[in-house]
Amino acid sequence: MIDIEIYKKIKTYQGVKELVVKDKIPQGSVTKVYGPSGAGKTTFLRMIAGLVSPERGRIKAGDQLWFDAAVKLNLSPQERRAGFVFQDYALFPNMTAMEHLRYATADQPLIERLLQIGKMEAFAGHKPQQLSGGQQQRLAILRALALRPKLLLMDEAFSALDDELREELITDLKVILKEFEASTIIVSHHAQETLGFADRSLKIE
Amino acid sequence: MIDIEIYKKIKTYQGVKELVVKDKIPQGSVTKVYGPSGAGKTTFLRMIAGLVSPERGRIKAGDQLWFDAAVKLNLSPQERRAGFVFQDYALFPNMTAMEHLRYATADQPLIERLLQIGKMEAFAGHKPQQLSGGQQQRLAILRALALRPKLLLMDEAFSALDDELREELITDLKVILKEFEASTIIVSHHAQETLGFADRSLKIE
Amino acid sequence: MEWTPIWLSLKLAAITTIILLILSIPLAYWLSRRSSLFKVFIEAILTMPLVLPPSVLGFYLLISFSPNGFPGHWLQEHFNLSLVFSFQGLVLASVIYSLPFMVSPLKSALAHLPLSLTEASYTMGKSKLETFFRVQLPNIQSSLWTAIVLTFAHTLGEFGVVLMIGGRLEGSTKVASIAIYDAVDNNQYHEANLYSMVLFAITFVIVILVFIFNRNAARGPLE
Amino acid sequence: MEWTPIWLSLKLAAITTIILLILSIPLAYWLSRRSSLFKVFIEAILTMPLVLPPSVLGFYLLISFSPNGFPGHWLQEHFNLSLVFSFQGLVLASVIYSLPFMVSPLKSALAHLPLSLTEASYTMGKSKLETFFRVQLPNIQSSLWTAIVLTFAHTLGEFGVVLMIGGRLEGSTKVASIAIYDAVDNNQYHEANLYSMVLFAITFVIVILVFIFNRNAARGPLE
Amino acid sequence: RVAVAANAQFVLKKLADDFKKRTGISVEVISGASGKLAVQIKNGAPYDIFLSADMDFAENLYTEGFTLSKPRIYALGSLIVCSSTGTDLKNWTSLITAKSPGKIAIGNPKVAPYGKAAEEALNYYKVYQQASERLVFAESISQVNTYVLQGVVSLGFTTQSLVYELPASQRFQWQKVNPLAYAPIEQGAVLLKYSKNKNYLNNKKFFDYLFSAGAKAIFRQFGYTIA
Ligand SMILES: Nc1ncnc2c1ncn2[C@@H]1O[C@H](COP(=O)(O)OP(=O)(O)OP(=O)(O)O)[C@@H](O)[C@H]1O
Ligand SMILES: Nc1ncnc2c1ncn2[C@@H]1O[C@H](COP(=O)(O)OP(=O)(O)OP(=O)(O)O)[C@@H](O)[C@H]1O
Ligand SMILES: [Mg+2]
Ligand SMILES: [Mg+2]
Repeated sequence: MIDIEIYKKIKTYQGVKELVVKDKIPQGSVTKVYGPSGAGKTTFLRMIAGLVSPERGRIKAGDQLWFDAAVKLNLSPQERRAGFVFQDYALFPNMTAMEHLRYATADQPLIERLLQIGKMEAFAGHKPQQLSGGQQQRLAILRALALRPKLLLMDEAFSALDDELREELITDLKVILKEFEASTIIVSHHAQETLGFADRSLKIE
Repeated sequence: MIDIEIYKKIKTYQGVKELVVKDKIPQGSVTKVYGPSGAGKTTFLRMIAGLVSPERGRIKAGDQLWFDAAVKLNLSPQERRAGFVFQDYALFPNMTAMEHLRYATADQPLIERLLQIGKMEAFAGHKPQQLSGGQQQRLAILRALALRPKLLLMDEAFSALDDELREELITDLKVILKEFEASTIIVSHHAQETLGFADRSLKIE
Repeated sequence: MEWTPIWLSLKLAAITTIILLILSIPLAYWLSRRSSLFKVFIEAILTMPLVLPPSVLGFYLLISFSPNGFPGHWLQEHFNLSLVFSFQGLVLASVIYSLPFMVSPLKSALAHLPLSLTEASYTMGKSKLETFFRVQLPNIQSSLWTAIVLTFAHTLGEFGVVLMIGGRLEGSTKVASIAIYDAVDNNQYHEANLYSMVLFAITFVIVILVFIFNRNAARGPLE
Repeated sequence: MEWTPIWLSLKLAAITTIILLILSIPLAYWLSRRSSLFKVFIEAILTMPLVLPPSVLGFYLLISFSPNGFPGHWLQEHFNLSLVFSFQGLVLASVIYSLPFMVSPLKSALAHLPLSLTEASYTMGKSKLETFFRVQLPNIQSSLWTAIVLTFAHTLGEFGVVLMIGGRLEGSTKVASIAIYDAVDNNQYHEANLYSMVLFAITFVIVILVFIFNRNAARGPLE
Repeated sequence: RVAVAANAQFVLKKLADDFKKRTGISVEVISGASGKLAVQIKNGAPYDIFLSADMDFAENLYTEGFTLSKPRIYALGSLIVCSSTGTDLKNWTSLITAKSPGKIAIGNPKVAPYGKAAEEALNYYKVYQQASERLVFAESISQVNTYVLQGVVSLGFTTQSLVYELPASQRFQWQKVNPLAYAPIEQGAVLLKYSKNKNYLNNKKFFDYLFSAGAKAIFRQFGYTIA
């Protein structure tokens, strides 16, 4: 279970507004996060991954404390090791798809399996700039999975996939996430996109 | 009307496959392009904009010939001036939202109107890296519109927008596109996304 | 200590840097575009003046531009321009010598820029020129300022080439680096230290200002 | 013509370049991270050796490392290391002199890299070190090679500092640039040309090979 | 404008002052290595008079037609051995044979006349062999001076005129090298063709002044001998 209570000021030209999120995420669940554009969904995921620090609050994953403003505790992203699928993918321009996965894990059978799930076998030797948008997005998902994360954070991770491909992918994802005993938080704009995947939801405004 | 007949080889590790597209796009229409990931949709838009050359075929916009392999004619992207919303936005890191629009046009009233359509007034002074995913995508759309294009090419242009925002945007888009007498080609994965916007469709595989 | 050499040095470095900017920007742009073997060749050639000891480079330049030589004679004849023992000559020599320090970093920075930025600008009907100055160049600002600072500093410190083709004519070719060199040669260590300090202080202030300016410019308005 | 000076020069340039790589990579990394005024200050300091004429820089090094001076005495005493009139001294001087040409371009290139790449690597549990060597450095390859080539060439051509603290000892400090310089001074233009040609040819081949290699490495497998 | 070999620049400044006092004509002194100055003159340097550190460069300019006159010897240089480390130099050859630590600086014999003379002297005393591994070769006589004065070397061979240029506070020991030990260091002066362009009379006047009794006195004062 992940226990979250965070406060973070977001500065914009509109002025400063405070982002407040409180939630308890059950072990193994898939939580859909939604809310208007610019509400702070990406910022929320970044705070959980340890890329941005909240001003106040605490984050506790299982019995491990990740962040607590009161005691100035703040684990690094490396220590949290959350699988993160970035909204802009953040793929490494110097690596082929295969190298991306090898960078994440040494487990070759897992790599083969992931390539198959993502239908990316034929593109293992391609670098990101030689991949189509949808292929890049799938690679970003596979890279995050290759870590065997206990917590998977997905930011608009299906936006470049067509309905058919997405549904097949979700079927496979569910199996593998169960295997990893991972909890998932997924930011999504489309109600339909996470149908049959998310089992709970969280609104951010 | 835009008359398209193009052939282009796409190289991948799978081998070479040929992308063939033939279509006549009526003046003022909105054409939805769909097909599996990696089929060549982005490549298709890039060929129309003049960023990539087909191997054979011709593209004729109105009575102006844009591309003809037979007579080795190939207008530059500048001469075609198609509004292009890139799948990865391709925003300029050095410019604020306002500067993006000013780069496209000197027409200040149009800029104000576009900022309003995109609900981006409050972010006019932000640079791309200070914008959320959805804000970046809206800016990319506004920048393309600011050119008053006769042809608008949109690559997954609504993927980071939530349903409500997208529908409002589409309503405004229809008005402004009619005003510009523009034809639109939009690549989209989600049937729902272009509902009420596209009036014809084209499949690429 | 006299101020003329210091002033001459700063003038030389500033003029050289400006000329190099004007030359290097198009050159770096051209080199950064799809590289052919021919361009690789040109790039290697540009690096070559560095390999020679400066005074030897100066020697070859002296021979080429001396009134005895053809190019020197021709320039003298038609433009009344002498490139040896004149300030213009120093500028030319410094430009040749510092060229790679300006061109190479700019070229690398341009090559690292994502292609989609220029493509976006082209579809907006912007010429290559406008795209270059309003999209590409502003996005490699930090590399640009670094190149400017290195070139400026390098030109200030140059003395081998300058000594050879400039001589040490008061007020036109006796720059600060030569004055310092002479002072050391004459055991006037106090004077050498003084010159060095002044040159250091002025350059330090310039460099710090450029870096701070660069740092602020790179930042967004909300940071 | 003798081959020893040429060989010495290549050795000096290679060793200097390698030491500079080892020094500059962490330094450039540190400077490229969120810049404080302190870092701006350090960066400006690094640029300063360029401003002095090389022979004057050599003079200051000479004073510091002369057996009378404290550092020189100490090194001599404890490590039996003399930095004047020795190959080691040339290496030290070249390292100081060429440092900015290595550090600055690397720093700019690192600063231009998108932050999200490192962030992605950190979330994957990769240390800063591993991220640097497997993500950041490979993505600024072109700048890295450019910096290497410039440093190498610049060290080959250096003679002012070397002349001051080297002392022209056959086989240890009489490098090619000094040999060429002496030949010119001695009216042996033929010999000077010969040396220049050989140095040119060797460097040209090295530079071309590096550039071609760099060009191929930057390309994807499908291009 | 007078281009002068680095070793004689100090004395030349004195001469210029004296000349100005006598005639009111001012002289611009440009110093450098003789070889470099000669190359510059051949390639159009705007110098009127050239005072070389030896005869060769002056002769060479004369044979190639850059001068108005045959070179004339304006002074003979004297070689000294010197140090700033406090050693007694009375018996300097034994310092070399004793293989004490520390380097010995001489000018590069290939280009610097005083370097050549130093080499000759070492051979004359048959200590070159022992000295050779301690020798460092300086670019010019000024660099030898720098090495000596900064104490980087324990011995150096240089021009006697250095003695008269130093401030009193400088710690310095020196000893004349027997003039028989090396070929005389003849220093030649030429009036250059360029001098015809402007103020020829003044140029000529200064050139003649160099060989006058007054100038000779000043040369002597700075440790030169006059033939
Ligand atoms: N620079 C390149 N080098 C090699 N192959 C490329 C390159 N760019 C694209 N491809 C390949 O061309 C094919 C078509 O790519 P394109 O981007 O047009 O697909 P798409 O239909 O837009 O897909 P998506 O819906 O995933 O964005 C893909 O298989 C891709 O791997
Ligand atoms: N570096 C930054 N500097 C200033 N403001 C920023 C920065 N990054 C984000 N913001 C602002 O913070 C707010 C929240 O951004 P965030 O990316 O979390 O939104 P989001 O909910 O993910 O939106 P979207 O659905 O559009 O991706 C936005 O209004 C954005 O303008
Ligand atoms: Mg977001
Ligand atoms: Mg696409």
